[in-house]
Amino acid sequence: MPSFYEVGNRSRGILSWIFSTDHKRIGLLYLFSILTFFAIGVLLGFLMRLELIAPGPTIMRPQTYNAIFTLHGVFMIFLFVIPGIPSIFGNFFLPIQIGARDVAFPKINLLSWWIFMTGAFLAILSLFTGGGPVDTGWTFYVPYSLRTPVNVPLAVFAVFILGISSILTGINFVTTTHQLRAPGMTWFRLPLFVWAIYATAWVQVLVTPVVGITLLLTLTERLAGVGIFDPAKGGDPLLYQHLFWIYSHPAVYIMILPAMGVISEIIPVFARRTIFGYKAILFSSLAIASVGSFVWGHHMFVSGQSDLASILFSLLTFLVAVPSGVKVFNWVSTLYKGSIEVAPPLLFALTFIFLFSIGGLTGLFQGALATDVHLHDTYWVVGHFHYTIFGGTGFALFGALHYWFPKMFGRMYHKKIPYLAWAFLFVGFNTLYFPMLILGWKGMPRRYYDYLPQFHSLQLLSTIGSWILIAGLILLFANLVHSLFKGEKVGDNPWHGSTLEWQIPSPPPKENFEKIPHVERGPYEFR
Amino acid sequence: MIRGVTGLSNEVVDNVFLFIAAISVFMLVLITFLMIYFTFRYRRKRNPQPEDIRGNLWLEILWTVIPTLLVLSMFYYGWTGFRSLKKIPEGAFKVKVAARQWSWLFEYENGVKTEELMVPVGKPIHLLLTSQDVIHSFYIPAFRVKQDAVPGMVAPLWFKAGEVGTYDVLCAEYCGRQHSYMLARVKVLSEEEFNRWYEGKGKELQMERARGLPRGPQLLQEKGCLVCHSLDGAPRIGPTLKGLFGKSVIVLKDGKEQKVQANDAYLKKSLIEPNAEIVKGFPPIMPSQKGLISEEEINELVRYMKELK
Amino acid sequence: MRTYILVWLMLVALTGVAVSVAGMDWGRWSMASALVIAFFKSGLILNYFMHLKDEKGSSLFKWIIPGVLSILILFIGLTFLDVAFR
Amino acid sequence: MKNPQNDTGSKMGMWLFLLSEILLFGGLFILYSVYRFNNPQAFHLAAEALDRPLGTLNTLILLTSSLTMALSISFLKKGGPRRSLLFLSATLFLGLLFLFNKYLEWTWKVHHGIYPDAPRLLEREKGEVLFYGLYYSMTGLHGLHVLAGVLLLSVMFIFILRGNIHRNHFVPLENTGLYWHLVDIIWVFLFPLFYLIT
Ligand code: HEA
Ligand code: HEA
Ligand code: HEC
Ligand code: CUA
Ligand SMILES: [Cu+2]
Repeated sequence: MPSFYEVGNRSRGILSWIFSTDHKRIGLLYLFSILTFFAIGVLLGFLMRLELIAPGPTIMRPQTYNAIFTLHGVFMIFLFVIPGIPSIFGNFFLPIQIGARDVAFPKINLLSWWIFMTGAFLAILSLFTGGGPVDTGWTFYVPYSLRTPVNVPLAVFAVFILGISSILTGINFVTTTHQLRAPGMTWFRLPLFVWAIYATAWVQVLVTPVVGITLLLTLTERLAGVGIFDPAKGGDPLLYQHLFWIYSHPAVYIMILPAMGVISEIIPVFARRTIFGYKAILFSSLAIASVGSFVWGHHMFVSGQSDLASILFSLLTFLVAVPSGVKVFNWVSTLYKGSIEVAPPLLFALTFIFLFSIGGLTGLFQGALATDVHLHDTYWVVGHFHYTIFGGTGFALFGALHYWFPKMFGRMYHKKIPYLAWAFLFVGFNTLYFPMLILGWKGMPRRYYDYLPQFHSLQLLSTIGSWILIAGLILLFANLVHSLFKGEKVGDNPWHGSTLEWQIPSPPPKENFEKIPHVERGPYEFR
Repeated sequence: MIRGVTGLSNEVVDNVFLFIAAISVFMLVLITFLMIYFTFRYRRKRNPQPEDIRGNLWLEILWTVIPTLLVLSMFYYGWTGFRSLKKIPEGAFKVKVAARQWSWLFEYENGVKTEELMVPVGKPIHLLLTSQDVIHSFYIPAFRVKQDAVPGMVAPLWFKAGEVGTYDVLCAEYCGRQHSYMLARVKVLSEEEFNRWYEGKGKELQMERARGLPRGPQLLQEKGCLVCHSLDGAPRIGPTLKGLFGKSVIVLKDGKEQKVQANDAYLKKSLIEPNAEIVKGFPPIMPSQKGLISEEEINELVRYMKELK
Repeated sequence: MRTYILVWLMLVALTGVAVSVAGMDWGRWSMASALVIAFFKSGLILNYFMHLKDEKGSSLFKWIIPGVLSILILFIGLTFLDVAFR
Repeated sequence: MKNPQNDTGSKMGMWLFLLSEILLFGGLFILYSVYRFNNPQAFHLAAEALDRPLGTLNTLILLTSSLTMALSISFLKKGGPRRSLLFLSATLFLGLLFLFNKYLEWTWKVHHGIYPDAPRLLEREKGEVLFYGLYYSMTGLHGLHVLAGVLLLSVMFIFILRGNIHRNHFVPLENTGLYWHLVDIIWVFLFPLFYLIT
């Protein structure tokens, strides 16, 4: 059967892509657009590191630096990690893994890509219009965001638009999972990746609107001076923070849950055995998604919120850490008595476990009330979230790319290079981010253009780490891009996976399945 | 746990930190070790036939319950530490702290105002934090204390310095261009030294008051003008104030360029409504002094600015 | 058809009740009564006009409204834990 | 196999969308409850100044429009596109009437110098500024939703007229109905919050 590359729709060339309603084509559209934004984000991160290489002004002025970390945050969060795994791999593989021909609303799926691109376009436009690039940090805290002369209105509007795209994607995935499962695909036979995307989709649908309204109010505040968040008019700036984090804390679980889903796919395949504790992993996803929506106040321990609220939020924060632990323990146990081949996807999955554990455990220090008073808004937090987001979601993305690459493109990459790239990435990553934890503990605040001399050596080390890391990144992507064209053709199931996507040709045909399969066994039964 | 025996915030926080660190390091080492060990022990070459184990209820319970207990203990210590960070001892020495873009101003009960926080050693200090514009955060890393200063709120913070010395104060909440330069210091003095300083300053102040208004240079300092304006002719974040009076300034009013004469009215307006007319080449970021400055103070400032030739 | 009109009549009547209660100045009960009436009205609209009552396609429909309400209540409750005890 | 475009599926999608709408307004409800709690007196004063009869009238208008909407759907299902169209136009008309009343109400307020950032408003107590900030944001956002609803209804009107939507393919109209009813429900809460509780 011809693959979905050959069979498009009525249009031709690029049009057959950007107007395609095929979930696989849309997945690839997301892949390339998101990777482009990611490249911009990385570049900005690199520039920040250069500025911080020594105290005092080095390559830019304070205002530029402030704009750069804001953009870095906005691009990485809203254009890279939040849409990342769900929009790329969720789109591509969720329908296949449940045995469907497409998502429930293919047209809305395409629409949501267009909305995503519109949001991205507006975000970029905001750099060149109005008062220039935003300098508020990705959190847009009031009242600073109401006072600064830069183009906050367009930027928050852009993020609002991106939110709509995210909601639509979520609606699509929830409905798809409910309605389009193949016969015999019971809830407990769903691959864990599907469960993770499903849980994430609920979070997307339910909390994104809250940040939507927050940003809209910030916009009207700027344009019309409504006064709801403006302390000069009686508004309470802490309420902005509440509303912002009601979304943005769950958003970190939007980033990590799909990543955890990827890990739950990769480990059993390369250990050749059923996953340990399927239900435990599944329910822990649901627990993280639900309880995780009620811990937002841990970003506000020193903001002046009531002590009572801080105490309760701290308690809830600690409780959501437990299901993450459950996942980690189950993954490690899946290795027990397996038959393990450390292929590149597994290497990244294991690295995920290590780096995410550091990220998560550093989160515990912030969840504890006494320590967060000291650590809040320092480089400790910066270290924490790079370990979780990048060490977690980022490495899971690497894993997913290497795992599903042969299925998506029908070719295999060069198998040795990823190990070399990994070595650079691993060393670079830890050299870049571990010093940040120490810096934070020593009291270096974040969002600092300049710093006191006692922080110099660690900042320098961190900058050196960023160079190593980027070398690894280039190697990794060069290999993948090269293999896109020159890679060896592979069969349908190079890893001997047992989920449905491995039972169809690589790359999949347009409608995925010639005949909708009848599912008779669990997802990870290899024998 | 030894906690807060001496009532020093840094010891309280460090104890909690060490407690969590111990558990975390243990967990990390355990997980990493098992992961690597299994990967080697059951590599495909050595173990070609996997065993199919679907799970184990007891293990699941074990690794739900134990971490739960561990995190609850972390929560508990975090909380008790927090309690002692929050419970302000009675009779603590009060100092008002005003945060503004981009400087701190400390005001003591006898009316003395300083840019560095002077405190006696070993005595609890009770700060009352306010902000005049955006959110800032008062942070003394050495004492492990931090509190946001939010406009429209008065936020408390207390600490006790264990040793004489000088410590950094940093602004930990992003507040704009000069956020990373919004620094100050805490000078911890011995009790006698502090009292000498405190009373001396108090008397000085009374004498000044008796003589009349505070003088211009001091006001500029206190109001935080000098963070953005120089008196020597060099532009900083804002234009220099030297030789400003009587000059003709090019301003943007409602987006249109205009030439205005820097007279009394212009200077006054620049303080109260700084964003009505923006000096060309500068960003409209000067915080309005409306409500923060008295009529007399304005007059004094204007008078002084005329002198700056 | 009949049920629709009956429901509509009830909605109008409830609006009348709400408005007259508001005129009577019940102090702090006026808030509670107005909200109870509003909940009741929306229940009618949801169940009859929006057919939630006889939606059979998936058990999801049964949980949607209670679910979203409890989430909203938790959001409001946790926010009040801050503002009411500050 | 289940058909991707099956009716339960599209209704489920619509309901999920409505959930997100509820939470969009939910954010505003959080703000409202907090500010009311903090400024009971000022909210009391400000609410007294709103036009209760007009609010009540608008409530009745929207409730009635919900009825006509439901009737329009049920007639379409029973095969009567003409009656369906009739009731749909009634719904459209009521929706427009609601917007017109809102317009009147807002212009009166603006006339009295009460609008966001107005000097007259800012002289008042902070609680009142907040009340009117919320009033304008919440009824404004709701008004936008009514407007969107009106547009949707017009599209549906054309579709039925052209026969794209008929007794065997009525889900788009039904989903429009769901949206319209939700907008009504939101008003059912806004009305007491602004006009009744003083
Ligand atoms: C992918 C993103 C991601 C993830 C998954 C997490 C996960 C967690 N985060 Fe993180 N966080 C962020 C991204 C993320 N975070 C970001 C971006 C910010 C900063 C926002 C900003 O201000 O700009 C932030 C900030 C942040 C703060 C606020 C800090 C401050 O500003 O003062 C806090 C405070 O509690 C916190 C806590 C936690 C906790 C407890 C977890 C837990 O869920 C972690 C659970 C995981 C583990 C615990 C490790 C694995 C488990 C084991 C190894 C088992 C053994 C463990 C036990 C003993 C339980 N995070
Ligand atoms: C996804 C999230 C993400 C990622 C990947 C990164 C990547 C990097 N970040 Fe991060 N960063 C943030 C999110 C992220 N950041 C956020 C939210 C903030 C807070 C902003 C704020 O304060 O408002 C921040 C802030 C921040 C600061 C603090 C600024 C300050 O407080 O003053 C610094 C300082 O050095 C920094 C450095 C870097 C560097 C050098 C990189 C990189 O350049 C390192 C190089 C990257 C790589 C080598 C590749 C990573 C690859 C992947 C993640 C997956 C690849 C995906 C596919 C293949 C599909 N970042
Ligand atoms: C946050 C930085 C900042 C602070 C603090 C600040 N200013 Fe300014 N000021 C500016 C900027 C920027 C401008 C130029 C733009 C404008 O006109 O608003 C300016 C303009 C002025 C002008 C007009 C200058 C001219 O060349 O026409 C005067 C007078 C002035 N400031 C006085 C003061 C006084 C007095 C204070 C203290 C009470 C003060 N400023 C505090 C940033 C600041
Ligand atoms: Cu003040 Cu940062
Ligand atoms: Cu969080």
